[in-house]
Amino acid sequence: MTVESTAARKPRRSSGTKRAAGAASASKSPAAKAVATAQSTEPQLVQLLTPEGDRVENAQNADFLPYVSDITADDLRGLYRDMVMTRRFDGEATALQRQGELGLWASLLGQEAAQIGSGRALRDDDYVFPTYREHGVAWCRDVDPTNLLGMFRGVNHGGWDPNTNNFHLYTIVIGSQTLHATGYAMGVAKDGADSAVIAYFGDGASSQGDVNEAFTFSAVYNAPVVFFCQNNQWAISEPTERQTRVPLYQRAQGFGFPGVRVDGNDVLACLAVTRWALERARQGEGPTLVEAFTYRMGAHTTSDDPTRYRRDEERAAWEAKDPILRLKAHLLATGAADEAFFESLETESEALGKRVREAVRTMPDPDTMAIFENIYADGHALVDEERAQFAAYLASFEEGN
Amino acid sequence: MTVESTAARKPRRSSGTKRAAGAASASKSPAAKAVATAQSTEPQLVQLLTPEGDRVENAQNADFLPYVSDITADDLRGLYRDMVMTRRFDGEATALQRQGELGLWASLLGQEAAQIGSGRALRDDDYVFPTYREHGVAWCRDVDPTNLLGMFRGVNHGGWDPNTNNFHLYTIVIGSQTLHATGYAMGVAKDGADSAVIAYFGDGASSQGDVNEAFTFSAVYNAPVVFFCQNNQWAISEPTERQTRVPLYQRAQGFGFPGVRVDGNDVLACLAVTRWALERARQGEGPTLVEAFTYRMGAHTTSDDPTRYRRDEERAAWEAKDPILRLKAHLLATGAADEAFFESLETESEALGKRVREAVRTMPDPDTMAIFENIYADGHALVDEERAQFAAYLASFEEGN
Amino acid sequence: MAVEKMSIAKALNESLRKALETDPKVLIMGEDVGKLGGVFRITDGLQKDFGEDRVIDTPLAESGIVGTAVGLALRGYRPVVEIQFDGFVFPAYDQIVTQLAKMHARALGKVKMPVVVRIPYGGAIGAVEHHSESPEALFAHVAGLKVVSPSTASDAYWMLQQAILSDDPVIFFEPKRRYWDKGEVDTDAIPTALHTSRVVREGSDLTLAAYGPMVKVCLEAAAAAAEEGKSVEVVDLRSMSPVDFDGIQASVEKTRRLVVVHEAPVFLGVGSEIAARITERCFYHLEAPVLRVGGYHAPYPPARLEEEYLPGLDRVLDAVDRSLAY
Amino acid sequence: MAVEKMSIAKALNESLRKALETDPKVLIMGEDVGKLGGVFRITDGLQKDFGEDRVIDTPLAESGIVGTAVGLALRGYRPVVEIQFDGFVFPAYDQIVTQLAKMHARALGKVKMPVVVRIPYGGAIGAVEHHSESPEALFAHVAGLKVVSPSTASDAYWMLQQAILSDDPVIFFEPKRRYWDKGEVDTDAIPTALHTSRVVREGSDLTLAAYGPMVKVCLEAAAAAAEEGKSVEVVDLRSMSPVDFDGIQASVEKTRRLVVVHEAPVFLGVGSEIAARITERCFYHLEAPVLRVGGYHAPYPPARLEEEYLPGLDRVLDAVDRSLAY
Ligand SMILES: Cc1ncc(C[n+]2csc(CCOP(=O)(O)OP(=O)(O)O)c2C)c(N)n1
Ligand SMILES: Cc1ncc(C[n+]2csc(CCOP(=O)(O)OP(=O)(O)O)c2C)c(N)n1
Ligand SMILES: [Mg+2]
Ligand SMILES: [Mg+2]
Repeated sequence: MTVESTAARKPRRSSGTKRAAGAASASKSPAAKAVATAQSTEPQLVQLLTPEGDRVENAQNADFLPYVSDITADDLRGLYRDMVMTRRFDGEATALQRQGELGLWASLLGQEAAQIGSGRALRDDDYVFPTYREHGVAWCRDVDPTNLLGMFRGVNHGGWDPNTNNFHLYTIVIGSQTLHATGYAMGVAKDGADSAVIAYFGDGASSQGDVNEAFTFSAVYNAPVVFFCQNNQWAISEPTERQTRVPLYQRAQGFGFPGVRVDGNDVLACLAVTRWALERARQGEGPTLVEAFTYRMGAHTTSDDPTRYRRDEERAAWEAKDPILRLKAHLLATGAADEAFFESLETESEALGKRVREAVRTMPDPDTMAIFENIYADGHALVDEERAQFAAYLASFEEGN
Repeated sequence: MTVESTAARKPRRSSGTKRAAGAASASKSPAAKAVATAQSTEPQLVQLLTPEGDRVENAQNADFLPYVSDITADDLRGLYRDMVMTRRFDGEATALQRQGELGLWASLLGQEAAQIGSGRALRDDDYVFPTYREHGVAWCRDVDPTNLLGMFRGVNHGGWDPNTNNFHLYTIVIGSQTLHATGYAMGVAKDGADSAVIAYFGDGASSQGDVNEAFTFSAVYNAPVVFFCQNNQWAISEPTERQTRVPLYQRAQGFGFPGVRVDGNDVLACLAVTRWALERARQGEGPTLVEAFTYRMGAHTTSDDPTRYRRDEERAAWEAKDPILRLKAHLLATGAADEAFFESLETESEALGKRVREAVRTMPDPDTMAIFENIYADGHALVDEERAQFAAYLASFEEGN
Repeated sequence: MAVEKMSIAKALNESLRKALETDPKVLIMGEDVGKLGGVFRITDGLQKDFGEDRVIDTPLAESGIVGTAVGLALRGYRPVVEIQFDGFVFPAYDQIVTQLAKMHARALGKVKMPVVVRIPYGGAIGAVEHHSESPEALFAHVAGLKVVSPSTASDAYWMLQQAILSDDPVIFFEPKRRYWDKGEVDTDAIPTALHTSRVVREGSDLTLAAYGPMVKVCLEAAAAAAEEGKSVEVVDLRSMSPVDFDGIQASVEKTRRLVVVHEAPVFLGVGSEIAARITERCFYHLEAPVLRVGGYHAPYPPARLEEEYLPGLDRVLDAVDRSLAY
Repeated sequence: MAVEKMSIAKALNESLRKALETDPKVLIMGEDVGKLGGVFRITDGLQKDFGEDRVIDTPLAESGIVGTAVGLALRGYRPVVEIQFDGFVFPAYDQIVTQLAKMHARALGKVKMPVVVRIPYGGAIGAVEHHSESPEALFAHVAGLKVVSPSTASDAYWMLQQAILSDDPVIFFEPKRRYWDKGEVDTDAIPTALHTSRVVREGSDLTLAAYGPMVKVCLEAAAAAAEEGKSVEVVDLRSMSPVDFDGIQASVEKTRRLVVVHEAPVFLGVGSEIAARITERCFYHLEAPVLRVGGYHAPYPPARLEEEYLPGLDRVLDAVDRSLAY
């Protein structure tokens, strides 16, 4: 377990000369003493597969191993397939944006293990509150990938019924969904159900008041919710140091529930840790924070230009930890998969790409009058009036006015 | 030091039968194990004076003792006087509310040590951001007590120039001022000054997004700010368990800075701990959270009726820890003060009461036209128009229309 | 019960009680709504009778209250949220505007948001800052929300029933200075539709339109005007989103003059929309421009100035005179 | 520099640069304003030239950004805050409305709040939800704030200069769809007062009043109307709080007809106040009711519908025709 005491690291930015000078005498104060002891402890990741694909057992992961003891070679191939299909879909969407078929795309490239590992830990009756980047989780929930594209194409703000797959709509306002997840989980508890709820959010989101209020509410009501933070090191152009000066998983302690940092590029570890956290929720132990330490391999979205703010070498270093290559190496080394498997996956993912491409290109534009639909469940006089006026206005053109 | 690792206590409220049953098997999960070890640790207060007035030295307070090693008998009498005068003023204000001279009063009864101890730790160039209850801190800042009454009488929203005594206006919207304090502290750091900033807030306020955002900003920018939380056990009718399931001072750890719980009814301990936290700020070590564990002896405000939600016995138990009686016992036991001192204080505090009473009764109502003043520093056409219209409207009566 | 005389506060309390009894999915949430019964005692006794699971004291965080209410609504609950005072709704404004108001549309109708946000609003109670504001326009401007305010005990009871039954989010503004005003409540009646205005006094020379706390002031003004021989009609709007423009129009087509009264600042207050739209609808009927009486473009003043700041009898009559002078 | 042709985006960038150069107390704060230069590159190059102490990448928390800006202002700084998109200002709404707007009044004038909140606003850029809204009415209703929006590069440069120099909080709405429109900027000119409207096209039959992104649409409409023999005057309001009613009145007294155009929803939009007040001021001059063209009472729709949702040439001309038909 990597639940630790305060580890206040040196601030990145020293402010003003007097202050910097003063810092030298810091060791005089009791806090400095207390902090100093923690300072050396760099947080350890829970990892079950090394970047080279080897299984590891150690003090950090021992507690979590039982949570994947049932995983068969078949399951591993399934996780691999999920990641490959997700990446293929994601790549297709990026391409479609370049071709002008989508207005925007937020790629999950590099975060497949975090999403598939956590997504596959869920039961059908669990409920998911995603951000705008959880395409891999959507895949695990059987949301048709083409449905995800509607909002990025601009035909809707969310194209699926959240209750069909217990997968809420993508939320764009950073952090809002963590409170929805907490409320939903409070409802689950009221119902006496043993389902769990999972809320996804990013390292940047951790700064929002809403996310911290979600921590408070879930702790106070002991709500069955897992906060799954994908720390992909960046919030658009801002590195995680702009959001926190200690590892994010430690935030949970101060709210009275455990936090754990997992290797977000290790699908098996993500599966194990999320299963553990979900079980805690089911057993009435309340919320858990999981920080999946991963990397946004691409741009923030297709509108972004990361060359302005980050170095190529950083990306290169993370390439060596690729979640898909890592599992592939493991599958090959253990003989759990053969070439035929990888080849069939190639074909299958190509077919997915083709299907998505075609679906997008034939996706109809919404009807103009949809502007006035679904604003209120019970109707609203002003909407009725404006709808009628607008229809008359449109008709005035058709009449050749 | 009471900076500790996670100590998730049993949730107060078990939700649903299934859940409660599940909790029995909790010890199977690794988190439960990790949490269990911490569970027994009840947080210790930093205390220098026992409720009986005896000085204590122990592991918890050893680090803080140097911060009051300079305190003379004269200083102790000064602290005592501050508390007595503050309580007298506060009692007078409560009485004035009952007599209809004030619309409302928020009494600090019971919190004198927290406020005087922290207030007297400040330097003149430090800056204070209070809530609506910091009458004792205002006293330390030499804000004329009668000035505090203006907003409660309804003649203004804040009757003093914040920059005269480096004491900001009272803030009513819970938690807002913690961000102002953080911003101010960022400015202090930019100026290269070695002043510090202190932000007061309550246990209830700890739940607000703003307060947690203040923790994030101050940590990220390493701002010289002390967050001084008076945990008086209640937020109107809600006990602290409605805000957190672990001791509040632990919140700080997750944001990467130290938190400490101090006996909020021990003026000496509050002085020592605040001095320490301020020194940290001055030396460029960034923010600190101080939780002063105290008790709201009275109602939330004069509008409140605590008999609806709390037991008399609770109040009675806290009476034994009275901050003023404790220091009086110490002064008497050590011979640091004699009867003459206490008698002269009686006279002095009576005079204060009288002065305040008279000041309130002669406090003029604001001029009606003040409605239109100070809305904009640079003026605003609409305000000018409305001011003129209103003046004409008033004049129409005078002309006998 | 059938017909009983009670205060607005009591009517609201009874209405909440009824809702809790009728539908197990109804929840009450807010700061101090439990043992204390809320600072205005609107939820008095409800936690005792329905338990902590249904009447929930929340942490002190308005965004969290509304945000978790959204989540509870997604799970099938019908939360009735209390915001302690008007000035403290703003920390929740983001959740209200970007989530609560838009979720139904975002989901193309596939989820509903039956959440009521109760807000005691308005001044004249001698309070400190942030406790006397009228922010209704800031909600009425936002599509996806419905905004209402009762002015009588009967409306308090019934409109709250209707708001809770509505599948849309309703911002329910309670005229706090009128909490202790009494009126008859018939709990067996068939209530007026939630978003319909009501003529509360008939007249022929001019229409006064108001809602919430100002209805009483307008009725008093109409009575005073009557003594001077002016026949003033008073319309209680009851709903600020949607506004019952048909109802106002019908009255104005008769009286040809309209004055809108609210505590909220005039500039971009609800009266501005009514003036604009009624002028459009009744351009050839109006003998005078629509006049507005309301708060000034100023922060709500300290209590000792609120009597001057708030629209009262004299200011309403002044506007009546000005309108009739056209 | 003196006179140079540049985009609105560049003019804003130059204006910020000038402010940073002139006054060491000016700070830039916001998400991604540093190395990235903001998602619209308005702060491009400023951190490089003025350092991380003056151009500050903040944590992702809008309330925190505005709340710390308030504190910095109390310390004597002049923060210029960037909100990344219109839809993301709401988490900061509480700090803006209850603190930033009211601090000067609360302190009886003893402190000042020279804070500028820059918000790229409006639609027509094909964006996803929350990136195309026009929430200006929600700020203009609030006393203590000033609200402005430029429509040209020259105004972008000068109005931002003036906003930064102002001792009051200014909500500075930038018409994001016009960021790349170019115009001449004379950095030695004597600028128009910040809250004054400007006649940008003279006409005699009808007045079109607009601000920000809609000024261009109105100019195009006026040109189209001219081809049909209708002489349309266009007034660029520039300021929504205060509104230059004198300027509009002068135009309307001449043309006797007014149409107000904005992207924001019509219901309780800035146009409602203008309609109400101009009708009051010009009751005997108006030949037709003030008409309004704007967004509908609906959440901003998905991008594929925004062309229909937004006021365009045809809808403006339709309103012109309807007004002239009276
Ligand atoms: C309240 C709010 N502010 C700003 C934005 C603009 N924005 C969109 S994504 C983003 C960065 C999010 O970073 P992080 O939480 O780390 O998630 P990631 O994109 O890395 O997955 C920002 C600032 C927003 N969507 N909502
Ligand atoms: C944002 C906001 N919500 C609600 C209130 C109403 N209110 C005033 S004081 C208070 C309780 C505050 O409790 P705490 O922070 O513990 O401070 P204390 O009053 O105990 O000193 C509440 C809910 C408020 N002032 N601001
Ligand atoms: Mg990120
Ligand atoms: Mg308290």
